[in-house]
Amino acid sequence: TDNGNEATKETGIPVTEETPVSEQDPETITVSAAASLTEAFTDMEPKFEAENPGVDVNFNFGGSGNLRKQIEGGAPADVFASADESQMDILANETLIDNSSRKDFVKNSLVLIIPANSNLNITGVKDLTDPKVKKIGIGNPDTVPVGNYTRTAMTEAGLWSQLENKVVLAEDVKQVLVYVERGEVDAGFVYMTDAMTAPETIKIVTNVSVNTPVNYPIAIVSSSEHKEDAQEFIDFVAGKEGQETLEKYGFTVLSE
Amino acid sequence: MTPMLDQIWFPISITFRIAAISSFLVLCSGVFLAYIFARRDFRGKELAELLITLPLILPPTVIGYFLVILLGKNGFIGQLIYSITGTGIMFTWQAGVIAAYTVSLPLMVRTAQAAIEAVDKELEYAAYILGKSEIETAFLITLPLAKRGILAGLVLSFARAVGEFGATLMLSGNIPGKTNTMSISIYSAFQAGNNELANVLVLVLTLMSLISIALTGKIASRGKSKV
Amino acid sequence: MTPMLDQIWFPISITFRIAAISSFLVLCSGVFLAYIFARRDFRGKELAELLITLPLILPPTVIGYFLVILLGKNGFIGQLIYSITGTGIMFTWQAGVIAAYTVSLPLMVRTAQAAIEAVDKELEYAAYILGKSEIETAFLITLPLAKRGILAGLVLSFARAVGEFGATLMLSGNIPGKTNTMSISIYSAFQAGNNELANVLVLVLTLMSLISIALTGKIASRGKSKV
Amino acid sequence: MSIKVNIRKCYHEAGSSKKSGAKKAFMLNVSFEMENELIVLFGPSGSGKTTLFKCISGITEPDDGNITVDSKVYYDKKIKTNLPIQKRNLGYVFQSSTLFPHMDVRKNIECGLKNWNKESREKRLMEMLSLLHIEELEKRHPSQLSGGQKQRVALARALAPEPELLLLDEPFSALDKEIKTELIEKIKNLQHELKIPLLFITHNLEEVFMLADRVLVLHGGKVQQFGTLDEIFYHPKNLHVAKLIGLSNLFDDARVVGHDEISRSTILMSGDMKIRVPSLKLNPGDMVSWGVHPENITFLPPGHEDQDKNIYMAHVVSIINKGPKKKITVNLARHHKTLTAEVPAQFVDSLKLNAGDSCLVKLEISKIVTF
Amino acid sequence: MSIKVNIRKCYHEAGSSKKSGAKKAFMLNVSFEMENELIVLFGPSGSGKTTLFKCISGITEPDDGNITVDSKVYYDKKIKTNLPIQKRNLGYVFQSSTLFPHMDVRKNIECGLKNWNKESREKRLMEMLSLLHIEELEKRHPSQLSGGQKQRVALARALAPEPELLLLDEPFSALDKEIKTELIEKIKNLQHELKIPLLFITHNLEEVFMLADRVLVLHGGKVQQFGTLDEIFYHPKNLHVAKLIGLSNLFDDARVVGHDEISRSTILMSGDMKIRVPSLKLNPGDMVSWGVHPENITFLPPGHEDQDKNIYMAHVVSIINKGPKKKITVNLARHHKTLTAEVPAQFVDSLKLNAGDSCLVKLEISKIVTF
Ligand SMILES: Nc1ncnc2c1ncn2[C@@H]1O[C@H](COP(=O)(O)OP(=O)(O)OP(=O)(O)O)[C@@H](O)[C@H]1O
Ligand SMILES: Nc1ncnc2c1ncn2[C@@H]1O[C@H](COP(=O)(O)OP(=O)(O)OP(=O)(O)O)[C@@H](O)[C@H]1O
Ligand SMILES: [Mg+2]
Ligand SMILES: [Mg+2]
Repeated sequence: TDNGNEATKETGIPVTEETPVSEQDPETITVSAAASLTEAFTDMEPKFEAENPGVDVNFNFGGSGNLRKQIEGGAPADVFASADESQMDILANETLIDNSSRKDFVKNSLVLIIPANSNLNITGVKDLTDPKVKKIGIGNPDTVPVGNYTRTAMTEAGLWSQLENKVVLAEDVKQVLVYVERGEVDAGFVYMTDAMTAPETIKIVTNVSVNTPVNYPIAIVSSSEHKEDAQEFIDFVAGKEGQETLEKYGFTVLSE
Repeated sequence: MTPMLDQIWFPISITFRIAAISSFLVLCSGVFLAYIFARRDFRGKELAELLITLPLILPPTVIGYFLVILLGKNGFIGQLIYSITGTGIMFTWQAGVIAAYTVSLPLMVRTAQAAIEAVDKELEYAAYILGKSEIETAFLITLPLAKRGILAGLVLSFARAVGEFGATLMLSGNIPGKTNTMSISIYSAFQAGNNELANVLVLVLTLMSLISIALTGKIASRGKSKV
Repeated sequence: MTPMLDQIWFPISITFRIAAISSFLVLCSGVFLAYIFARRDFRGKELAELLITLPLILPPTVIGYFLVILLGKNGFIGQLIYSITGTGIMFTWQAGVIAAYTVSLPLMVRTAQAAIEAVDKELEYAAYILGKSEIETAFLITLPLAKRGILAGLVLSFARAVGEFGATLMLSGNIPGKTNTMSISIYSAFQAGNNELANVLVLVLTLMSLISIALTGKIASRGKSKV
Repeated sequence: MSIKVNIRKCYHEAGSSKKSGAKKAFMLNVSFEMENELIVLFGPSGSGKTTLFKCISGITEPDDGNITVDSKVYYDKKIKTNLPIQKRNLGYVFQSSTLFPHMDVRKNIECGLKNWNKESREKRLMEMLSLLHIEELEKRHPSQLSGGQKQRVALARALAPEPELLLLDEPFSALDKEIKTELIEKIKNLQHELKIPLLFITHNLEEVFMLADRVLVLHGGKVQQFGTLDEIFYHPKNLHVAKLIGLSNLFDDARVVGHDEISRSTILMSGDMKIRVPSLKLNPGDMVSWGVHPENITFLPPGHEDQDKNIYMAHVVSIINKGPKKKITVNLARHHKTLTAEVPAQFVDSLKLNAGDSCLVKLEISKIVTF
Repeated sequence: MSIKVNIRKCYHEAGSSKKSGAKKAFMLNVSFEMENELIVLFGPSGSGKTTLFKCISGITEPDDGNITVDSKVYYDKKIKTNLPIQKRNLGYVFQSSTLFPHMDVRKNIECGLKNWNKESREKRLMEMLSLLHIEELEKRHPSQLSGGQKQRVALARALAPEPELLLLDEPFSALDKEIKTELIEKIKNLQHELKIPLLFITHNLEEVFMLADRVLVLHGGKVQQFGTLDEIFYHPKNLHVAKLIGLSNLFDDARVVGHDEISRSTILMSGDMKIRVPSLKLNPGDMVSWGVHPENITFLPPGHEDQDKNIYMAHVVSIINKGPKKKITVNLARHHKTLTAEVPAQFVDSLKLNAGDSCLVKLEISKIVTF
């Protein structure tokens, strides 16, 4: 590849023992992944690279929407791991992903959280209708996947119309988390994975069931020049080691 | 009003209300600070100058986070506000003013300070000799002569306040019909893939901002040519 | 290096590289534009002045998006770049420079313009009479006398470049070890709930920025007292 | 080199919009020619001297007319030429010495020497520093200089590049007499050596005397007179000029009554005072103004009035010491006229004149100025 | 009112750091007292006149000493007092007229009148405008004024609030003679009427003559002499003062040879030239400098030299016209001395002197200045 040529030209010395076992310099693949995957994927990186000596993974973390827009704009990503089916759907429609490679690889769960020191007696979603509950933090259903799931869940539970005027919309999950942590809202909806990052300041009240599961899809980007390596990565994530790591960070592993 | 108009009108009015109030506050306090920095020497002045610049350096969300900690229900100042008013300031448009103020203050201070430092001290002495106190002199001589710089600072602050997004979002949330500024609305529409709305909003925001900036410039530069 | 140190060191170096390069570019082009705006009259000048201010008004993400459209592989300029270099510019730290440049340019232009306008024209005439061309005069007289304003603009631009986040995230992505600036790292750490790391990063960023701003000020204001 | 100037420039009153027939604040309308000589521009405050300099230098564009220096067209309305300032290659000392505040004295002076090689630049700098006695100020910034020092640096800066044309706008106004006298000498020599046209603005009559080859008298934006020192001093064309040259004993009430061919004089009646003046080409009955410089009034010991010799009885009203001179105000009581004389102190002492005394006053015919 | 000034102020050379024993650039060390009178500060460029004004006005803080105006302590190092500028209630015209560029003439002048009621403010403004002949400039901004007009506005601004003390730093340097003469009269009257102390800086001897009650001569930051006009002019204390007052015929080679009790004169030998001067309290053999003002040299028709009457043979070297005066340079050939005289033109004419002629030159004993 270009990189390889350049490197040899510059150094002019043959590959030394310290370089990876493969005779060539590693291929670099870029994985655009939802921000909520940051820690899990970062954790996986050395393991994957150890297993695939010819591949060097770069991650690009961000909101799924932003990542999608980047890919639309021609960003050189090889793999897209979204926290949201709809973003993946959009790319699929535009044939910007390799549809055959698309698969759901992990699941998240929606939870209701309250401040750790809350003195409101909230034990379930129904309690949110209590007039003492003044503000509820949720992600913006139009822009944030978790918000969308929240609205769906609440609508399914027949509560949405009663809660609608209590909600404070946040543009990302962290914002909901901060609001709850600081007691600015009486309750909030976040992913389990997010809730697990603040164990001391919030209390997880309950898992909220959603009919449409919170699936994380992954796929190869159509314009990728390293499709094989990209597939390797997807396989790794969906494989045993990948799934274990994901589980460690609060994700729900897809049952086969 | 059609829903579309409504979606545009409210964010506009709240945005310009926030920007106007915050710019006014920035003008008053920023020029004051700039004057002090330009004309006084005190221990820790350099540090103070630098700290004022901080909100530019940190990502707005982080500033928003700090503001939440400070102004939220359990925050140091927030508690105070709560104990006085009985309601918090979070999730109100006033919180948006605070956010906008915080991020645009450094623009005014730095710009105005440079302009004030460039004012010829002899002219100030001339005013002192005519019996003018330092405050009178500042208003009569120094600030009018630093007008261009202050005006530039005002334009920058206003624009920044209009464009403020990260900190505002943290502090005032996005409560449609209550706190959704243009920036937040644009962001939302943009994220939701509602490109049509996003584009309209961008256009309207741009036009309105340009008009208000141009007007400010016109008003403030009357008689400029004579100086 | 411990992982923590590594997590800090790379963002720092990339952030300051981006901020330094972008500030340098802003300095060159911003001062040039400011000079033109201050000393020339042409049709549409007011509009141009206002358009330069635009990046302040729009949410950075939106600017980032426009930049992606412009600079991405399929974008107008992006295609050009691609056809020349064979690689795109997105997801590189160079894209971060572009993003930082875009958002901090207005700060320099406005501030420097005000300072240049305040320079006594008689002094420029005096230089012309000594045979200096307009360019020589600008470098010898006008810009040195507008130094305070330009310096203020530079500090603001630098700080803004360091703090730039929204547009950068869009354009150069958040690729650990490749494009994750301090702002992005802080944001990521913050998002990931890694408060410890976020706090350390904020602290380091603040300190380093303050030091570099203070240094810039010191260097540029040598001999200031004599003016 | 020769310079031809023929321009008009109008300033409008502030606040009056141009459309609605702006009120004219000031109108410069000047036309003159000069060679390689030293012309002093002389005129009251606000008469347009600085404006003329600004037009010649290119800082201000005239409304109409043309300016030519040798064959170089500086400005010509007709052919729409306005030569850039830089190309005019002139030296200009502004009325308020506009030194570059951020440069020390050396840098200020070197500013016009960029095309010189290092050695000759250094040499020239040293020449200038010593010419103007500012050697010790080389490293100072303008804010650290006194008013007169600033003026000398400005002069050094203007002279250093050896310009083709020099415009000096009151360059000595803040200098003490000793250094001024020396510099005047030097400037005069310089102009001779370089053979360049030099225009010099001053309000100081002494400077006019010492410097001028010719004097251009401006008043209200118009050239009142353009001539040699003698012409200006003994044949002022009108009241404006007369006043400007300090002719303080001025009377406009004289009528020609006859001519005296023998003494080549004309006889006037100024009120009821008979006075002889140098021969005039006027007819009896014509009105004329006359005046006499305070220095040209002499005092005689008491005796008889002799109006045919311009000798008049007078009462001393006051005697004021003016250093080596005394200013004596006398009343020609019989003619209701007051004259002011300036006389070297020792004359007054030797005549033992005191306020209240009577005396004779003589107005030398040849020194009487008419216009 | 009485003013006591006794201060020291040092400027250090730029670049020399204070720690490592900064090089002194200039040291002002002045001490004097004055009453309600008009004192002219006179001294060469860079002698510290402006610095003294800045210290009195409070713009610059002296290093040491004290300044008291009446019982008001402006500054006292010992009791650590430095009265704020505003409380000093003085009028100050800066050397470079610092008008407020963003205000028109009216606003500039009104600036010091804020405590006046509207009516009297309006009246005062009109008074000032007409006093200085700037009525028509009321609405102009400083950038639209000529140099002399600016100066007058600055003067109007300083006078308007009726200050208790006036500091005028070359306020007339850009004015023409006519208006200057008028304003000098006005300023002098004003000072009499208001009975305030007035300090006036000028380089112009004429202004000194017309204005000064007393003259404070500064040189190199030190008071050289402080006295009346006559004292300064006929009894300069040293060479600096002598030069400043324009005493251009200066000789430092004289030795006392004796005294003449009858004519109350002292006899000197200046080189081989014998000269009588007003009686001196010196012993034979003492060295003394002498000089004579150019105006105090008289010319006699050819005849015999009489050194006992200070009459000497001379050759005319040159005669230069200076308007109503002539500048005659003569050579006392036998004594290797050159003298310069300034004589009203008609004297020269009546003597029919020409360059190259021989003549007699008389130096009136009483007008010879020694020091
Ligand atoms: N920009 C302007 N607008 C209106 N009037 C002006 C402007 N500039 C100058 N003038 C007027 O033009 C006249 C001539 O000004 P100029 O500066 O040429 O006078 P000057 O002869 O140099 O006087 P001085 O001896 O006082 O310096 C003055 O009456 C002045 O008020
Ligand atoms: N800031 C300064 N640093 C160093 N030297 C200074 C400073 N200001 C003034 N001086 C020097 O002090 C001396 C006195 O200056 P001052 O302005 O009092 O002179 P002046 O008597 O008013 O002269 P002029 O008649 O030329 O205005 C000058 O030699 C000047 O160079
Ligand atoms: Mg002038
Ligand atoms: Mg001075």
